[in-house]
Amino acid sequence: MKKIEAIIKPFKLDEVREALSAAGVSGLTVSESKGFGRQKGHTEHYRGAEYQVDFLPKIRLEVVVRDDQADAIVAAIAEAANTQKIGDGKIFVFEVSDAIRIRTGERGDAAI
Amino acid sequence: MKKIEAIIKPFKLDEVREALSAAGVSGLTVSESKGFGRQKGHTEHYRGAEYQVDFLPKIRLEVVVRDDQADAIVAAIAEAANTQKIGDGKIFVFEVSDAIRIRTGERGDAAI
Amino acid sequence: MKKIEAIIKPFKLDEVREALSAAGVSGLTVSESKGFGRQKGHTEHYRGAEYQVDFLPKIRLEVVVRDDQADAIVAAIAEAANTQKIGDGKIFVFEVSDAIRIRTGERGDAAI
Amino acid sequence: MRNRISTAGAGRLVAAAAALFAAGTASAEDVLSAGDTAWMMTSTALVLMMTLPGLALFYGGLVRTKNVLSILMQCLISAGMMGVLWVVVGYSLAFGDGNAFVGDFSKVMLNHATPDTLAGTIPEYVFVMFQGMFAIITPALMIGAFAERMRFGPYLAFITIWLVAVYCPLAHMVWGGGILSSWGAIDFAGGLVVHMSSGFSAMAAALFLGPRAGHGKQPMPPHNLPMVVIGASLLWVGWFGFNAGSELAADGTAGLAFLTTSTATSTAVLTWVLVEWLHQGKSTVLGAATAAVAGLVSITPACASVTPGGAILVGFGGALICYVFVMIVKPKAGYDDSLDVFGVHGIGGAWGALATALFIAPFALPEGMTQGGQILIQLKSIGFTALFAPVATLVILVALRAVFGSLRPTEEDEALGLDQSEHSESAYIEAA
Amino acid sequence: MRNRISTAGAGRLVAAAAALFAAGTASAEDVLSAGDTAWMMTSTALVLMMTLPGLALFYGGLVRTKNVLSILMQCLISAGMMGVLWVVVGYSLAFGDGNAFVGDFSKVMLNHATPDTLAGTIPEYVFVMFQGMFAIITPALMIGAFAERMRFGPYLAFITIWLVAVYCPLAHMVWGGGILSSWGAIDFAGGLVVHMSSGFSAMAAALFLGPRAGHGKQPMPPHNLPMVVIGASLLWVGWFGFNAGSELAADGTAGLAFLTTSTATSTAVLTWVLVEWLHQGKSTVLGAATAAVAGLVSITPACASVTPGGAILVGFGGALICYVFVMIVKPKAGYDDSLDVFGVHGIGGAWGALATALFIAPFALPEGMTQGGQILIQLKSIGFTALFAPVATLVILVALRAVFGSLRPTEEDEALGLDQSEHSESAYIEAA
Amino acid sequence: MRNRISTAGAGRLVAAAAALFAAGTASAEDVLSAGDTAWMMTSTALVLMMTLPGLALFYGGLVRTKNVLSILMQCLISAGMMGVLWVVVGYSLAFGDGNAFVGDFSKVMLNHATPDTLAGTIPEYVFVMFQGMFAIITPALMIGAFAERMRFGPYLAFITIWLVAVYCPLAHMVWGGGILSSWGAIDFAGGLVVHMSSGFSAMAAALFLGPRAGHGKQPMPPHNLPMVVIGASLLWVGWFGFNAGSELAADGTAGLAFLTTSTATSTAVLTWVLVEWLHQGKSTVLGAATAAVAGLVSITPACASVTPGGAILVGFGGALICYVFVMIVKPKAGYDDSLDVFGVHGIGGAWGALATALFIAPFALPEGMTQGGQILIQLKSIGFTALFAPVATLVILVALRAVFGSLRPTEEDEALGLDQSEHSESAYIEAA
Ligand SMILES: Nc1ncnc2c1ncn2[C@@H]1O[C@H](COP(=O)(O)OP(=O)(O)O)[C@@H](O)[C@H]1O
Ligand SMILES: Nc1ncnc2c1ncn2[C@@H]1O[C@H](COP(=O)(O)OP(=O)(O)O)[C@@H](O)[C@H]1O
Ligand SMILES: Nc1ncnc2c1ncn2[C@@H]1O[C@H](COP(=O)(O)OP(=O)(O)O)[C@@H](O)[C@H]1O
Repeated sequence: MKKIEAIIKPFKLDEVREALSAAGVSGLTVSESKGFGRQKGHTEHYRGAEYQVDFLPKIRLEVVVRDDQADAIVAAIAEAANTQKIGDGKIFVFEVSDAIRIRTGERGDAAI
Repeated sequence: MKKIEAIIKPFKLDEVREALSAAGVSGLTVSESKGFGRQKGHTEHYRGAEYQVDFLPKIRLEVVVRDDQADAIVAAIAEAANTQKIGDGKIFVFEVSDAIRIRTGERGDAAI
Repeated sequence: MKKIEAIIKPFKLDEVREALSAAGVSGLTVSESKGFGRQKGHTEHYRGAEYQVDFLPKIRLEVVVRDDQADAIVAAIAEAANTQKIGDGKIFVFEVSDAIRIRTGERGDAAI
Repeated sequence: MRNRISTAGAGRLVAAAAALFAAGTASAEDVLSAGDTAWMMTSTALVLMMTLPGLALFYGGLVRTKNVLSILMQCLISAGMMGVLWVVVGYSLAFGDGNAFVGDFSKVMLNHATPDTLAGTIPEYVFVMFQGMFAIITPALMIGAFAERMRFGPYLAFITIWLVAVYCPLAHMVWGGGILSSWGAIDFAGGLVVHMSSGFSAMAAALFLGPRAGHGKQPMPPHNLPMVVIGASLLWVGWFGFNAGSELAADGTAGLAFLTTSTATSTAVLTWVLVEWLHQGKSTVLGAATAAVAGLVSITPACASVTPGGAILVGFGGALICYVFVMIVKPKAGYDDSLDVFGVHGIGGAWGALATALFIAPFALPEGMTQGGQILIQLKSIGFTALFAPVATLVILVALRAVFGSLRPTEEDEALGLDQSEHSESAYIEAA
Repeated sequence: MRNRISTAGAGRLVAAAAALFAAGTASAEDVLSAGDTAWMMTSTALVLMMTLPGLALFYGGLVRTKNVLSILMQCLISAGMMGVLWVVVGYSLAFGDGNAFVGDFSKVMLNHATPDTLAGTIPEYVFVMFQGMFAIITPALMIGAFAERMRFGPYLAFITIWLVAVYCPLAHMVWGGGILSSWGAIDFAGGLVVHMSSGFSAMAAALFLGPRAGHGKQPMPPHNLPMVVIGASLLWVGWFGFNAGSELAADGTAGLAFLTTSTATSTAVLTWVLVEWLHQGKSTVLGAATAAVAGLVSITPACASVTPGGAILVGFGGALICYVFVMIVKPKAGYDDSLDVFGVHGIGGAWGALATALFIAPFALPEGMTQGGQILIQLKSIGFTALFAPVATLVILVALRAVFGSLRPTEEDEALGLDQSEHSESAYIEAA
Repeated sequence: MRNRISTAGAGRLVAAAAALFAAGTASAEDVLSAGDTAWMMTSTALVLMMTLPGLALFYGGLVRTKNVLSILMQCLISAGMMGVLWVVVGYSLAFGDGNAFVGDFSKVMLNHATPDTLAGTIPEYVFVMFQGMFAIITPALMIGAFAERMRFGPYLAFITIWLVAVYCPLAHMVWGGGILSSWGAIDFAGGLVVHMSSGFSAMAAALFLGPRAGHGKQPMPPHNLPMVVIGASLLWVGWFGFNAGSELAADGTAGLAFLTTSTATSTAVLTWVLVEWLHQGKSTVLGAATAAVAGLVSITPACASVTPGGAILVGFGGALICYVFVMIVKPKAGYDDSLDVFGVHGIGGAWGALATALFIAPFALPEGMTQGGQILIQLKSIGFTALFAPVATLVILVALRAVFGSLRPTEEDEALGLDQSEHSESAYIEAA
């Protein structure tokens, strides 16, 4: 199994989720995060104090898939999340040693 | 070392933490996340606009343990987080290449 | 490639980010999390009801780097985040199977 | 200055009743005072502000995130339902002639009145609305006791019946010329009618419904303390209308009621903060906010009967007694009066009704009455209210359970939170 | 009691105009009443509170997190710009003699007045400020229609011109002795001048600017419902000043207006909640808050013309009609009146203006007028306002587009949110 | 209309003092006016609303999440402690006969008064409370200067002593018939007594305590700007009571004060927004909210002495001067007046006190006084306050440091936040 982690722009979440459903993914987990990268932040003003905001809101999406799905899923995310603009984000792939479904105790591919 | 990542129902956090303490874990990290899966979301109404909420609140728990602890820890989480209801969540296990305790610089098993 | 995950004290984030920039990192992702460990929590009072807060706010920082950068980056984080006080946090290192830049489709070291 | 207290036996209530019954017959009183009317319209607006947004925020901040909307909704619908009900029939049941226990239907739909009808020196329409705002807040005060665990439908049915069966009779008995008024009970602004009635009824409801799932095991801290403080602050501000408005005029007695209200409340805040410091090692914002409400409740029946010095004693005692109930008795006893309606309104209201006589100023003692005599009257009235309100409440709840099955949401819905299960809404949404 | 309604043809407007025109000449009316003045200063403060913080919170809670500050800023600058403009020239254009359509420059900078100048029984300065608060809230009401998509500069230019070109003339026509007043239109507190004018203008602006990016595809739920409820509550409380204050005195008619205002609003809340329950299976907090505003709008023109029973009908009808517009017509039609300014203020205001005549009480019908006649006058006035306001608004917007290029932010800025793009600020910061 | 200003030398203060000293002796003034009393009770409630919740929210929103409760608590306990202290001894020290510098103990516990005692045309109890609300807000204004870094115990001791040693004497000197009043200083609603005294004392405290850890290195943006805007809005609304209430009557001068208050504030908002736009490229919500307070402060001493046109100049100047201090001088100078108490209240108050004479209307100039003469008096009074308040404050703080050791929390506690370290509470909890 592989875990695919994607850092994407928040407004792309719905599209990506739909793309993943279409690609056969039945579960995923997301969390709010902030990213620092090539994409420029902005400056905020508070009574003359300038405040540089380097971290931009991103969605961190995690999905564990069977080895044979991994490439297709990566491609699906890359396509759905793409806006051709700096800051679109990254996808990282990791090996998963094991997976367990808490409710049933199922393990491995059956659990995801 | 192994990293065990569990996606659980929020109200189960306290029980899981106690089970982990009992199992000899001395540290762990959690973050808020939202999960999409078999568990049904719900519909919200705002002045006639319907708004489908597919993502449900989940806690994402991470704990790094010695290889020999891993099975026991997975079992402890699986037991404590189980409600026999859809949406109880998943546990994923990963290999950890290295661990460092920032305060002391200790590495490996000593660091966790 | 390696993914370096660090759990640090929130007020150290700016210093760590600067240290990473200095060490040649051009992107990273952070999220808010709560940690349980040796560092003591505190007690809150609400109309006579005591409420033990065991989880303390931490920043969870993730950065993917080339294999040859990994040691230097780990050292940079460990130095910048260190306050010599309990609760400074941990650094964990993982193998990354692949990385993709969404905008360009670049893969591997080129993507990070 | 026209001092109503000294001339009017048991105070305002008789004055009000007299004014009403006299309406239509010409008398020296029967001239509209623009000044009194200005103050009474202001007071009426202030009393609405106590419920919306005051109480809604105070209670809303105290519950968990998943239930804040259910509280807001319960306050809103109290203003909706009670606001209509009062005009249609409630006012008539409370202030119609009737008998010793309840009014009649002579003022249904306010058909007896025109813009020219006076109640004392103000338009009766203004008096109706002022009293109407009391009828809105009193049922809403109970919300805190069964917060986070009562369905919306049963709640709405409950407060509707409660207004007619508990509040209107009690208001009639105390303020409408009924039995407690004939005993000589002093309840200037509603220690019995508003606070004891809601506090003791709320306790009955809390026991009847049972504790929240997880009560006593799981911490349930307030989700938003600044919201609690805004609420308590607006309650304080609005309470000037509640108490000084109960004089129905802008005169020296109103001035006294205004001053004692604020002084007792300040004293209660200071007392609670210091006591908590000594007792717990630190004083809390939640404590200070609770203390403000405890002080306000305590001075409510007494506000026109005590000197400034007396107000300090009322506030001091109110803070101490409520502190003990909220911080010590409740945790020990284990009942789930979730937001301390009983500990603050029930106990504080009873204390205030007693303190009215304990610290009564010479000018406020009705002619021919001794202080000891007044103390006995107050105790009798407290006892009556402490029995009548919760018993009637239990009867209503038993009947409602027969109709609705359960008054509570399912376990699952309670865990999900009432905002979702009852209203399909989320309070806070961090949109993309 | 002096009943202005029954003696003054089309009501307050004529009374106000008469009082103003008579200023300087001695008459029996020309004596300051401290009571009336007290009530009018209170009312004025209440009407400011409707905008700041009432409306700001109501609208601010309804938008997405990234745009809440832009709403607050638009409300603040309305108080800034309109507040100055009104004193400098607006008041003169509305209440100066002028012609049938607009006032003149005779009262520019209020140079005609001193602290001794009266308007009826109150200082003219107080009348100026009371009316000034109306001039602050009316443009701000429109914000909801083009929320989340208008740049700050064009907005500021828009409301500035709109006040002079739409609001002042309309206020003159209805309240300043102009043409609608001579028709005999009854608009006690601003159903035409405030609510229809802003509601219909807002609709024009919403159509002119086009929908928000993502409208209809992407959900845009309110980011903070408790904020919406605080806003609606403060609107309710403040509205007592708006409506009962429009009598310009603390008398029986003010008392009537006070009572009908609250009764209609309670009825609207109750109605909406029950209708939504039947129609959608659940009732929502957002529905109840919206209903309160719909009820308040509906009763505004009618508040001194109907009995308590009539108020119930006005509130009931207002809730029903606004419900249909907000919940059914708008989603079907597909226009993006983001926060339902048209559905609530435009429609509710028109309903109220009609209901004024439909449910008019005998004592409120001008002498020599039949109810049928009054209905026709009201319809004519509604029609006039429904045409004049949006057409004038469109002309202004076309001109502004010529000056500013686009009135909207770039697509990117709209996605980022106006708080960042227009003001470089974030509403909420969880600092380390 | 009775124009107090023109007949009463240095204005309200003398009128108030005269009224008080005359209490008990029969005179034409000695009749209660229900209208004046209605307005003054309303004003008193409004001034409490300025502190709770107004100022609490304004300051609370400006600090970081971890310190918001400490601000709310400091405001609450000011209402607690000052509220009691004022009735017990403060009022007597300010308004007792005494000497040129301070009152006496003749009115301790208000034992001299009954509900029948008048101060002018209102019950003295109402006057006591109105002034008491000033005594609550003035110390609370200082909180902003040492926000996020003063322990609760030392703070409570500080404001308690400060009230007795700084506020009461100054109030006596200016309003109680003391030395500044005999100079002829005009300070209608508290430019010297409230704003300069708190602003300059706050600056002394900020310097004495030193900057927050991380000041100048780490950004410390406001954690909740909507909260700041609600606070500023309620300050604006409440300020009508503060300023127009200072006339102690509902008359033409109150009307003038009401109008100038709002006009100056609107002007200040507009000015700041435009200046910030030119200077920074964008205007901010925080700027607009700050401007509102700056405008309100500036007009406070002048509100009954200028025409509407004069009010525009006062507001314009106040916005400009405060802008320069807040946006340019403070960042350059590097001191940590955390929430700009000095820049807004100290500077704005001094500007207002001067502007009172600069733009004085003919009808407001005391008989026999030239404008030049009045300017000199105002300058002398400004100088006196600017010295007296901060010096006395420093003496108090030095003494307190001797008692408490440090007035600040430990470094660790400051990093953790005062909510936890001082009160063991969290403002916001996202429960499961
Ligand atoms: N090396 C990295 N490790 C972890 N996250 C990264 C890394 N580089 C970029 N990111 C994440 O990806 C986001 C987008 O990166 P950025 O450099 O702004 O644009 P792009 O992906 O288009 O080159 C960042 O905001 C950050 O969250
Ligand atoms: N393949 C997956 N990858 C990552 N997270 C998943 C995956 N499948 C499920 N999850 C997480 O587990 C949670 C529970 O899954 P769900 O399908 O609802 O129930 P169950 O685990 O009982 O089958 C989801 O809400 C989601 O957060
Ligand atoms: N085994 C672990 N797995 C995951 N996170 C851990 C683990 N141990 C500690 N942490 C994280 O590191 C933080 C610091 O650990 P703690 O034991 O308090 O101090 P120290 O790192 O100085 O020993 C914890 O709050 C937690 O977030």
